[in-house]
Amino acid sequence: MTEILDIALLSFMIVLAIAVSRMQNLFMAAMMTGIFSFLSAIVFTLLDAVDVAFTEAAVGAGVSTVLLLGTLSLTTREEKIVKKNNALALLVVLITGSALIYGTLDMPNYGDPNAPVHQHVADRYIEKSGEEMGIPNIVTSVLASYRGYDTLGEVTVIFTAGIGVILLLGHIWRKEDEQ
Amino acid sequence: MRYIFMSIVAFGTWLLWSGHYTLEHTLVLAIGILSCAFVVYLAGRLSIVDEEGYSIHLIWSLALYIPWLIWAIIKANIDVAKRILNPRLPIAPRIVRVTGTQKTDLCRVIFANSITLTPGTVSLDLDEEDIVVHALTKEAADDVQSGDMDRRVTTALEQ
Amino acid sequence: MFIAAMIGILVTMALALCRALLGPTVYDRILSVNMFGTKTVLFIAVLGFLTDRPDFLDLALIYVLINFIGTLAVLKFVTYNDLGADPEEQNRT
Amino acid sequence: MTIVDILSWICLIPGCILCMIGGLGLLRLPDFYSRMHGGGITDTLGASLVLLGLMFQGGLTMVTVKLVMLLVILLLTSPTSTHAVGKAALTSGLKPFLGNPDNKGKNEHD
Repeated sequence: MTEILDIALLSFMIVLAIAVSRMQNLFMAAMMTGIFSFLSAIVFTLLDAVDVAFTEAAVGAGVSTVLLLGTLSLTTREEKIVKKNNALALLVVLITGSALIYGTLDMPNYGDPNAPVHQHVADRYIEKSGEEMGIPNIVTSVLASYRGYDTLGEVTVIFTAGIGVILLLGHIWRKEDEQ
Repeated sequence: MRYIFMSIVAFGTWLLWSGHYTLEHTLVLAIGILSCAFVVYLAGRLSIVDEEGYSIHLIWSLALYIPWLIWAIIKANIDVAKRILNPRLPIAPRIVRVTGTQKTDLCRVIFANSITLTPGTVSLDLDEEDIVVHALTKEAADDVQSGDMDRRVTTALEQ
Repeated sequence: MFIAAMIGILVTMALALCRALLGPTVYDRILSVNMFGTKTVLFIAVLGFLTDRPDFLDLALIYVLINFIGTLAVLKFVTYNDLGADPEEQNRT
Repeated sequence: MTIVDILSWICLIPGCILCMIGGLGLLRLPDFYSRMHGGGITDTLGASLVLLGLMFQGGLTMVTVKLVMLLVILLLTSPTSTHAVGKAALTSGLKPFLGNPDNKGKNEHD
């Protein structure tokens, strides 16, 4: 039954993606990407990846729309029309896409109990994390404790990126203040 | 006083959502209390903790007003839905001014929000005395200009 | 039962999407994006019941708030062309 | 089929139909200001009925509490954002469509 929903949502996403790429007005394109991430969050929910859907909602629909708008206020709202032959770019995209699709052929089916993911440490996390951590959400305890060093690395990367953005944008703001 | 009230509300909400009612997981509870305190501190720095956020006295009067509002919303919904479905029923969009007799800002906002919540009328702008309303039909405009809703908000909430 | 509700919401989403793609003015599009967000919330709420696990309602709650704040941020950008603008200041000058 | 199921049906189906009518209104109505009313239908009665129908299914549990919160937040925020869109359009100078002849001279705002 959920196949119908999947097909409907994915066709919405295709329509939106084409619209975004054809659109000259960048502001509209930013709004459309907002809808796009709403849709992809629903698809994540359908795939049972609720935590990813949370992140997609907060980052994709919330923060990145605001960041795109902030960028737009520093530049123009209209796309510059470039008349160029893009055959090479299309070729590259097609090759990359087909390589990715070829890669999915090796992947185990969705929800397959014999998939490597379900054979490794997942059982232990599910059985023990409740008594070991005392946190109801298993994903939280995996991220914050079992894979704590991994998360620390990710946080460091994001922190560095944040500092970079502040340095880049803060420079512009300082200039405006001095004027 | 307001801060205490706000902390209690924040912690109550946290308890409700987290589902940790017992003292079993002290760490999680402590983190909850800390985050509530942080939220209250931030709200204090933003200076958004004012009289309007602390209007418990309105709850009883709202209980009188809301059923009438729901009935008005249902009626207006059916009317607008009929007009969308049947092209022969005329729509006559117009902009009118409505005078609100409320004194406090909060009640004016409640009045304007009630206008918007009723389909067929949308409040576009507020100034010191009037509310600019866009109405979909003549009937909706007459209805909101007759001052019925205005009277109800004023008598229910400002006594 | 829930699948009927789901299809209804999907049709509404498609209609809102049409308006967002057609919409002559910026405000039409913002309105339909906002409505699309509301329908997403309903969709997730119904989806939880369809799959028999209504624990996902937290997600819907977050969506309502993000949708609201997102709409306001977009409107502020459209009106003042700057997210850091202070409306009071704009009125004074 | 219990009585609760019937109650859910009674709420869910009209809710969905109202949502679709509102979406149709969003497409069919002539100008931006009228379209706001179409969006208003789906946000108020449509969404409320759908959530109410789900509440009957949820029963007296945490789920219903969350649904009630969802409904309250939705009803508080949706008029605010509709008003904000309308006000932004008005300040930007978007002229409303006032097509009917009996409207002439009554447009007090101009």
